[in-house]
Amino acid sequence: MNILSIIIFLPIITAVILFFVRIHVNTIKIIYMIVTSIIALLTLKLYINFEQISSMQFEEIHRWISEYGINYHIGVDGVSLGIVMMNAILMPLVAIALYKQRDKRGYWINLLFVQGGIMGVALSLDLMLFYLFWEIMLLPIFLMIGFFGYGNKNFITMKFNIYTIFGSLMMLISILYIAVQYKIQFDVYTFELDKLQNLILTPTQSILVFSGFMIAFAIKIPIFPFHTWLSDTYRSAPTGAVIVMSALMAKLGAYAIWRVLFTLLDETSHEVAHYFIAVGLFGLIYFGISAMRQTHLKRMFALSSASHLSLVVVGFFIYDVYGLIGSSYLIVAHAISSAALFLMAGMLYERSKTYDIASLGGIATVAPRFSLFFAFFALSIVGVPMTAGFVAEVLIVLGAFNYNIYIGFLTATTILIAMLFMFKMISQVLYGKASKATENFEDLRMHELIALIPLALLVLAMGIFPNYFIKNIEPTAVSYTVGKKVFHHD
Amino acid sequence: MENEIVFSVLAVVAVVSAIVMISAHRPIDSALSFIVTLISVAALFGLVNATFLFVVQIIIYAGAILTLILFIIMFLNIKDENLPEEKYKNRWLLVTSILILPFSVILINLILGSDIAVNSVINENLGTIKDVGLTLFSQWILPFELVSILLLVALVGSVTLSKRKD
Amino acid sequence: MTNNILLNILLLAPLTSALLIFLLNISRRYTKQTLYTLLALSGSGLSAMIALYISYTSYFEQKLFVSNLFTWLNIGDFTIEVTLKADALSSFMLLFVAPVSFLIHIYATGYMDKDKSYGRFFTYFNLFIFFMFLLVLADNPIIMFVGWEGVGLISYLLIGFYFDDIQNTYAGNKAFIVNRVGDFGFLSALMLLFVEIGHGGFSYDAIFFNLSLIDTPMLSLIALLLFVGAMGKSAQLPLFVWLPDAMAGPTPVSALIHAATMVTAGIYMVARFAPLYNIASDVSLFIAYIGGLSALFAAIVATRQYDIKKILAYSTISQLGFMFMALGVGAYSTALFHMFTHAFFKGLLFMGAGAIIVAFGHKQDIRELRGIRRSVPTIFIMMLIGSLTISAIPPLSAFFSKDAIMGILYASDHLDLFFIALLSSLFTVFYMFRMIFVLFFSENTTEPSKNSVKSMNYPMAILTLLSVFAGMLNLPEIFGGNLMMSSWLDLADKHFVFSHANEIFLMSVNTILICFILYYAYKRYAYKDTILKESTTGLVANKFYIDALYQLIIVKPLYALSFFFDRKISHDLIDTSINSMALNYKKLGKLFAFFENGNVRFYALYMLIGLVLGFIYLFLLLKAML
Amino acid sequence: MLKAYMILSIILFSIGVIGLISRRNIIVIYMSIELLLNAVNLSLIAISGDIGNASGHVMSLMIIAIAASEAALFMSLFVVLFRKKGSLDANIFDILGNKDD
Repeated sequence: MNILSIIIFLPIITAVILFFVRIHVNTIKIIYMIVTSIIALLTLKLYINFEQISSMQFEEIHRWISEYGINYHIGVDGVSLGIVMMNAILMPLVAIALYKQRDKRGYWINLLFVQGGIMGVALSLDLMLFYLFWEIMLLPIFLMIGFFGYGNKNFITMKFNIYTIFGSLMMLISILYIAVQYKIQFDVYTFELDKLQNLILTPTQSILVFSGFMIAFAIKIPIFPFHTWLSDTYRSAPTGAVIVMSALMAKLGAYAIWRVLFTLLDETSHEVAHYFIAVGLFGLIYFGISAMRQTHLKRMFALSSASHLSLVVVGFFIYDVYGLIGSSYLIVAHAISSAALFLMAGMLYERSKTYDIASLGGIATVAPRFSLFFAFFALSIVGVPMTAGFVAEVLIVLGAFNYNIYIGFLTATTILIAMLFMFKMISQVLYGKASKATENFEDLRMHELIALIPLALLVLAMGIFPNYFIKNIEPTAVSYTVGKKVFHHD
Repeated sequence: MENEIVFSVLAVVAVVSAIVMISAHRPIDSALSFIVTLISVAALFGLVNATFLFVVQIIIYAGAILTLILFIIMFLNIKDENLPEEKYKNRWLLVTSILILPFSVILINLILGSDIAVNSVINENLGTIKDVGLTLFSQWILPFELVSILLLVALVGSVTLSKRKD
Repeated sequence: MTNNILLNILLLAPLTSALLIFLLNISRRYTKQTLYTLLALSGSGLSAMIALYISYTSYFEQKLFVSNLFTWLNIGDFTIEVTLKADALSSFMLLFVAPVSFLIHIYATGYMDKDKSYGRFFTYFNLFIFFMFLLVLADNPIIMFVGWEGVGLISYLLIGFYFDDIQNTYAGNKAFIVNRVGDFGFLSALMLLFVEIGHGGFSYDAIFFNLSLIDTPMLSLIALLLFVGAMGKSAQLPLFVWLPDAMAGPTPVSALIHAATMVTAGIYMVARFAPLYNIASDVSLFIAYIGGLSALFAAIVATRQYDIKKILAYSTISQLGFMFMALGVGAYSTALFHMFTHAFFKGLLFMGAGAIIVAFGHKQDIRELRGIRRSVPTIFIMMLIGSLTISAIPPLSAFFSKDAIMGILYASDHLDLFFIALLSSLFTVFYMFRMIFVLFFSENTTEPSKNSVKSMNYPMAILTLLSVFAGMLNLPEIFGGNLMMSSWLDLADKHFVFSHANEIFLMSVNTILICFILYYAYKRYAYKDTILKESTTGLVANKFYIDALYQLIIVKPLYALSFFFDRKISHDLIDTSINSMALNYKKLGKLFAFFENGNVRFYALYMLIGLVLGFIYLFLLLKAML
Repeated sequence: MLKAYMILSIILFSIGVIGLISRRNIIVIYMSIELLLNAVNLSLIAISGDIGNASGHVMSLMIIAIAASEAALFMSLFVVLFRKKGSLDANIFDILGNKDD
């Protein structure tokens, strides 16, 4: 069996079995750790065996519903590799950090399940399969917020789900539409991405198909104006779900732009690119400024994530090799940093029982290690040098200047945006006099350190030796830009 | 000819009493007028030589079922305040009648326009107890047995239902 | 080969000691302060020695040190190598950065003595040196930018070092944010530069080689944006606001980062890009004027400051303004020379201030520290020498450096700049001696709470010597020198014809004026309590309301905008409309729920309606068929 | 004659439907159902007589049997429901519907 299939289905199958077997939650945690560690090791093997070429690797194809040309087709290339790695690395670490806090079986089963779903989305090369995993990955999040969330969780989880399912529906319509068009033109059904590339669509058709896909991705990312589910959902969701959503699922939305839209609708993507660059830049600034007045820590992080993901969108639609690589790099970099930050926000809540920024403070005095990591990850979001975010931002800005000088200047504001809120937040949370909520703040425990240190080291390594990581993305990015018509707007 | 006169009278009685049945406020009135309908229908059975059915209709329907209804009505001791208010009864009746009108009109229209009942077979034995019995126990033996099971089930069911829970 | 290793050790020694101190500190194990001291001093001491050796060999043997570490990025044309290169300019920077850092390290061991955050302080301090070396030694602007941002980051951490008071951290935030505004310009400039000529490589040599390929407007834009970066880092108008607030950090920080090294990075950067600025002469002129305005502005503001460190901070802005004036007219090595001397005397002044602050229980207001000459005589002498130096009294070092700047301004036909410089120079004398006279020449009001620490005095003594004699390095011809430094640096200086007679005339006029102002300051402040009577209202005392203005036109609108975006647009406009869409669906559902009321006879009614409709349809169909 | 019977059957059936839908009294509703059965019986017997086959009679017989069992169940249901709710209103037996709001 192919390594990729194991990566996808081991967690899903384990989750399903665990669901039906009545065993103690501690056993479930152990099984969770074993399974995620196996996945992490397998992806490590994948990473080592990965060749620096642009084509798909570790491909696996089986007929599935051959009557309609639906295949089980998976493979990995430079773009998906990053997400797969992130998923594999984050899941066990999250468990290490959270294992004492969560004693519900469903929590862990859902996390396992969602891991498989995310792997599936990242690896599928068949649109039907892609859609299937896209939906599979939603379900556990829905359940997690509903069961383990905070606040007005029923309303919020319904809102989130209706939002995303609406998007998925639009995507399904587009998928079916192009499949039918393909049948009309080539007299056979197929959902294979590489075959559907040959489809010839009129401009109107391609715009419609494009919008269908884009709505789904835009909601997931989210880009302006599809963002209103975001801050509430992140606020109510339990830590594990937030990490999955912000660090992985939102990134999948951006990844799907590349995987689906740039593959299928290359020309249309080019034609509409400037709209999305505009929307992305607007979002970058808009979310950053919105975050300034937030008093709820997780809402602030949510908007910060949205701001950075808008930057990712800009980088993608700039559509040159720097932009693509920069955005893919930012996806990974931001995944680590935001996962760590949300994890630490969860720890903060567990200790101080509040997310209110104003009522925190003085943590640096009582919990220096916590403050160190918190400040480190917050600064890595801001993109200080020697962290991964810096590399990514430099590349995206470079791509933007390559595209158009004005776009370049607007994109370069990214180095200003995150500071607007991050520094004040750091001051208010970590510094000053200890407040009532934080005076008995416990410093990081050993297992939390074990979870955070690898992330911090990874951020540093990606910031100091980016070339080693980027080498894997580059051939794919180059294959998407070189030899294709590149529009320059001056 | 006299058959037709009798038919007309019976038909009018049946329809009128049926209308009274559905429009009467108190169930006792409905039940009494329904007996009239049933008896007229029984008579209509007799008019087409369905003598056995005539008897059965009188005995079972008018005799047993309606008596049961009347018995229940009295047993329950239903007072006026127990009855539903039915403020809009007439309006409902009117609206439903208008709604059902196309249905009836179309069916009647179809029947009038069709060519049924041209070769009526005159069979003197038809409808006698012997004839019905023979048909029942030759062609319809399985449904007959099923009906008996159904009756058994109904018996058990009604006993179970009306048993007081202690 | 050995040379490479030397460079690597130079860079990595502070990093290693920072890491070790960090690990010791974070492990929460009890560590003796001596161990920290040892580690910190060995890191910076080692690099200081190597730096001296490198400058020595670079000066006498014109040796070039290059060390190629690894490839940072390689995408298409975009190849960034992490290469350390100690050419003349870098060696010159090392010449004062490393030793001054080392001296201030020694000083800091005294200043921070018994502080509970001793280890943290030296982690940051060593890390700062690492980033500063990276900035100076980088062979391409991207890596320089890494160092550039890195020093900014450490500066942020050190300004907010005493984080118990949240205001200190706000000062740090301000510093970092304002610096980042500058970095925005810097980064944009680099990206533009890359877009224009990046395909030819991105090391300094390659950039300067291909410079002619860029058309002039773009070149000017790039030059301007680069200067925006310098503006932020070197605290020039209008991005100077962070520097006075940055004095919230411990005094060694102010001495090292906000006087001697980091703030001069802007000067270094402009000098590094000298070939570019030589072409973009309009931008150069702009730089000169910004420098002049900053010099004058800061000098004026400093005359009404009371915090001993803030006076020095404004003085730093002012001196940096001088350097930018020189850079602007194309006299790069002159500017660098002033930077060189400035590092010593400003470091000295800050150390003196720090010593006073420590001695008098963390008082910083000169109104509370009057007449302390007898309590701290050694500090008095050193501070006096420092002040005399900054006032450019011959033959102290700043006399040579500052006078060179004045001379060049005079010779460059920008008489307006010259007068600005002259005026600011006189103001400098005034505010410096206002401080000196108030501090040392009045009746005593306070007693020291702590005796001065030896480890603080020795570095100060060394710096005193250096600020007295550093001028020898670039002695002009009229004093029998041969501008050794300028010829060593070999930058693309513009040369101005300037007769010796004029030069001597200028020097004497300057010196006479300075003495006059000195006398005036003595009359006004010595043994008088004029300082207490100065009004705290008015334009100057309120720093021309610039902070308030920024608050009004940038911070407040941003928060208003944030409110508008978050509440009005996101919440009221988008979210409400989406929620109301959902609510309307709910209402529609209620409408249908009325039909679906669980009442069987209603269901019969619907069946009937369906039946009737079906009948009508069938009937019509039948009719149509017949 | 057959047509007349059929028409009468239709009219009675319609009246039964009207009663079934319009009335809220469950006893009347029950009787309306019986009326429906009777209307059907009528047409069955009429057709049976017309074609000279006794099957129609047998069917009617069975319908009557079913009506009888139905009557037995209905009566016990009346008793139970009346005891529980104290009313004969068909509208209060609506737990099929959505009542959570």
